Amino acid sequence: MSLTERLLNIDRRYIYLVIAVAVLVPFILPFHMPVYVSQPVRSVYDFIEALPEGSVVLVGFNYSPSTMPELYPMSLAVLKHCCSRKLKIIGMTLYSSAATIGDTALKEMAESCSYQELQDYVYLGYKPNFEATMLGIGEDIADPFPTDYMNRPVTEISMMKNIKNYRDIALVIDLGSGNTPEAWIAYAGSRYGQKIASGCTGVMVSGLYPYLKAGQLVGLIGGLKGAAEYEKLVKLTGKATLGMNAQSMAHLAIIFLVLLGNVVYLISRHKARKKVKV
Amino acid sequence: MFNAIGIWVAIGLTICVYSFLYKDNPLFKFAEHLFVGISAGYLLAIAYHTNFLPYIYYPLKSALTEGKYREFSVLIPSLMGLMLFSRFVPRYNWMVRWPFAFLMGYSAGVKIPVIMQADIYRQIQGTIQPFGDKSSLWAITNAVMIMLGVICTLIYFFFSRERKGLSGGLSEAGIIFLMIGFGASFGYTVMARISLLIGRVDFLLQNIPFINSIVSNGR
Amino acid sequence: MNRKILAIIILFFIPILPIISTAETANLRGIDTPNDNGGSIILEWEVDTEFPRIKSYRIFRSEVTIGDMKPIGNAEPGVNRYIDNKVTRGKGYYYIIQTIYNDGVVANSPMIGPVVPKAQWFDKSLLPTAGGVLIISGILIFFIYHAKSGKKLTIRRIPGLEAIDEAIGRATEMGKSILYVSGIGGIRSMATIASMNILSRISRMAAEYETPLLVPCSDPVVMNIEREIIRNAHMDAGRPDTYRQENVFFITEEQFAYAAAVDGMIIREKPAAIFYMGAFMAESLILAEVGNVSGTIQVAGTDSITQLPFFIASCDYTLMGEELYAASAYLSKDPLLLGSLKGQDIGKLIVIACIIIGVILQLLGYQWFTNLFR
Amino acid sequence: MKRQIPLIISFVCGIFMLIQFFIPHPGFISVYRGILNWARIIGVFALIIGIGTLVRLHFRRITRRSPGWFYSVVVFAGLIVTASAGIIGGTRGKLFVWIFQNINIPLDATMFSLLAFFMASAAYRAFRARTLDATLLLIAAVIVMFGRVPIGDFLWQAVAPQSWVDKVPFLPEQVAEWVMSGPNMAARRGIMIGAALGAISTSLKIILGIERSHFASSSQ
Repeated sequence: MSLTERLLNIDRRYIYLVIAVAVLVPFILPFHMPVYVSQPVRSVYDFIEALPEGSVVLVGFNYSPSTMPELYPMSLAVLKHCCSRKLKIIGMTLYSSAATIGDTALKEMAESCSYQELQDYVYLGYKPNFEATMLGIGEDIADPFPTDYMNRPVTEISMMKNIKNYRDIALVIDLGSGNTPEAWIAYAGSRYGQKIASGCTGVMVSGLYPYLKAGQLVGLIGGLKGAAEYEKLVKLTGKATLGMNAQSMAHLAIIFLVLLGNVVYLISRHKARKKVKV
Repeated sequence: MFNAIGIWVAIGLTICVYSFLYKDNPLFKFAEHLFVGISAGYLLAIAYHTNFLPYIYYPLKSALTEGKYREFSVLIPSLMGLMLFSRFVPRYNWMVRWPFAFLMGYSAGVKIPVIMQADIYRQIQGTIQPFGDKSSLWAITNAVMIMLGVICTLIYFFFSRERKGLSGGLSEAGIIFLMIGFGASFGYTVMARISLLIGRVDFLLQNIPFINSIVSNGR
Repeated sequence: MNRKILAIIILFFIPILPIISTAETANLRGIDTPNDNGGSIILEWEVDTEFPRIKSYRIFRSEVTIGDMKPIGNAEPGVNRYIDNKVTRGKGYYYIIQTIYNDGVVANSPMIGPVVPKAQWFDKSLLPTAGGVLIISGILIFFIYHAKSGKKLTIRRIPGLEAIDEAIGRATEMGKSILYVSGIGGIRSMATIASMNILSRISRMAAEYETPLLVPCSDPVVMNIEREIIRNAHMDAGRPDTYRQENVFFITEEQFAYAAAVDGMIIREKPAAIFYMGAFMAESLILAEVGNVSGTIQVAGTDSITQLPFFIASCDYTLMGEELYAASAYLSKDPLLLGSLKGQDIGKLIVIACIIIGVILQLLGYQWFTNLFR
Repeated sequence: MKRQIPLIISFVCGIFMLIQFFIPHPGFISVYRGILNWARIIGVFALIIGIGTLVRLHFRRITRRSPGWFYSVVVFAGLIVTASAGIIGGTRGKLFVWIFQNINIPLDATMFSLLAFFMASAAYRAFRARTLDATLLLIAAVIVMFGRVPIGDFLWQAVAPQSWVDKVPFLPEQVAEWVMSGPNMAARRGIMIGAALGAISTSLKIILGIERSHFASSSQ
């Protein structure tokens, strides 16, 4: 068997090994690389930075546990920014599997910047049906959320006294792994003129650009890289920044694999043609 | 103690799933089915606390004990909800159509104007708007390119005419834009999947004794 | 008669006319917010030219003319607008704005009012959207009924369909089987419905050529429908005896287990052609990669945009997005599908026309057309 | 009757929701809020239906002792333990959170991270520049993969001539951003407009009762 043939039919487990090594090595031998902050991420930061103290932001934790490595560091960075700006935070989720994630993230934030539940932040928990929930907040937030996560009536929570609907909410930040950003844009954005920022998984980024460029999103934080950029802006060395080395190496490895695959393919095709000529 | 066991369980299950990379095996199947069961149970518990209690149980309770008779209205949608279960009873399964008709009709109606606005109008506006900025050649070139890209893509998905002449050429150009778009999406998908792997590797390295000492020294 | 109609029309429009009550005194004005449900009042005032001296504004409100003024909010210096959205529709409100200067001096504006928030019956700012909905719906309904009434509508041939015929032909030549994967969507997904139409064509050809067709399913309901389709195809081809029910089988609903099982089939059975038609998620690449390596002809079609790159890179032909629906309409000749496809095409033409007109007007410096599409 | 009433329900709800978008009057809004609440309550039952289907499937497997029935027992064990922990102990209950943190998260996240490996293998074996289309796709992918991680800029600054680096220190990142917001955005916008027209047409067909495939599953 010639080298090209062997390379063409290589056992896929060797390729798995290449990726494992590319991801592992940077953890053991860390190095530092500067992170460049892209405009869509900066826009989110600037928008939050410009909000007056005490403004209300609604944070949607709309991701399943599977995408936590991308979106959890992002959630922490965004929450940290909100509490450093002394904003009031309403947390909620439209994904049943994220109910506990939102709770954990808010608690982690509250500990680090001494926020009090029910005074500085509220966690409303999970509601099914995107449309009905998003449209319901436009009329009265107590319609979709009569109670908070711990079943306390929303009307009796001190922070919620002056918050009725989107008019009282300065920004909706969707941290999502599915089609929640599109839904916010349609049901809260077009219908009620709500400002929306999106933090999303890498898979979703390219599909959200039309909304970003048409001004329907104030900004976009995409994937682990976006999270790392946000961490840089809020001066936090979190999981995303630490992950960037491994991310870089793995991308290089994949680019290398694509190139190698194509070179081998071209050589074998060239050989096959030669054989035909003979 | 409770937490220490938890971490070992998590490590064990992570390894069970990764064993699939070698080949499909009972450990992976066990982990997979455990996941299915746990997530269904999780969903049930969350639905009970955040939906069943506030929307059905509390209103009914206040209707019965405090005499708030208006709250009895939750019985109508609840009944419609129960009709969904008729799916399991062949004789009455036509009943499932009522709640479906309600949900489908309502979401179809809600969708039309918002999609019109968010996905058509604002996108048209977003394509035209950049032509107002005539300050630099680069800006205007980009605006022209984006306009052509949108139009060519639309023409690519045009089905009532044969692809000939001008429309054929434009739809060919449409393919170029589509392929670059899909490539970009592919690049980002790679990023996303790798990030997930990084998250798991980070978890393993930090929590397996021995190894975590090497890694934390490295940091 | 006509007068009556006119009267009704006038009556209908009276509530829509924006009711503006301006107080001429000082610079403060109170306006009922247009196009809303009567839940807010907009206050506007002129920014003092000496605003660097101003510390802030305080807004006071009362429901009676004299006394009982209560503070309801503040505004930053330099701001000239405050929206009071804690009002009850139909009630009258009186306002005073207090200017607080840096040196501690406080000045009250004259009182304005009553400002009465009203609800409107039609949100006029949405007029262009309403027009768009009417036009597009009208076109779609016209073509759907046009097609239903039996008028012939043609759509162009979809290149992917030739690839399908070719793949089936090659499988027959080689005497090998065909694998059809309809994705992991339920029967309510548009892509799965389209997939069923394509399956009926493929199974018909396979039945005629007596090529075995394997269909592993991940949804029990879809499986039943697929069995029905394939049995009918064998009947139509006049070969009911060659129908094998066991070739259409349920594997599992779990994504990765399903993908692993289908991969196993591809390696063991070595089908000559594989079709992936329907809704796909992350399993797409696990399937298509193995198919590609085993050298099979692969044709894919899906509306799951994020999965398209994997199919495009690893399959011989891919129906992208709407092409899947078009292929299904083309094959089934269903007037409903053809009619709505035609209607959507006209919609696209209108969009293209709007873009071109908009760009020309924008270049000429007219902004109003662009603003229609808010 | 069985056929007509659902069609009437769809039609009335659909038309009402369509026109209420344009009407801010409170009378309409209170009906609209009522409909939203109803939809939410039905949604609660719809959630349970999903679980019902799952239970039925695995129950059958166990009673019939079909191959792999033991795994169905695992499904049941997981379901019962988690659900009772959550219902009795509450959503902040110790056991419930423990199960979520230590079983649910690792399983879900690891399952998905398998894709990183599959992706790498596919990148090597399946992503070939066989056609012009595939080539364009690959080039765009490589640009984005290279430009959207710090190492892209890092290598550029290390390798490129200093005068170029001074001019554009973050070239790879900027090229990637251009691909995203230029050609990628244009294509996505075109797809989006087409899909929106398709969604409007499907919605209209549902309201008018022409599209009935969503009823099909019930008659099976």
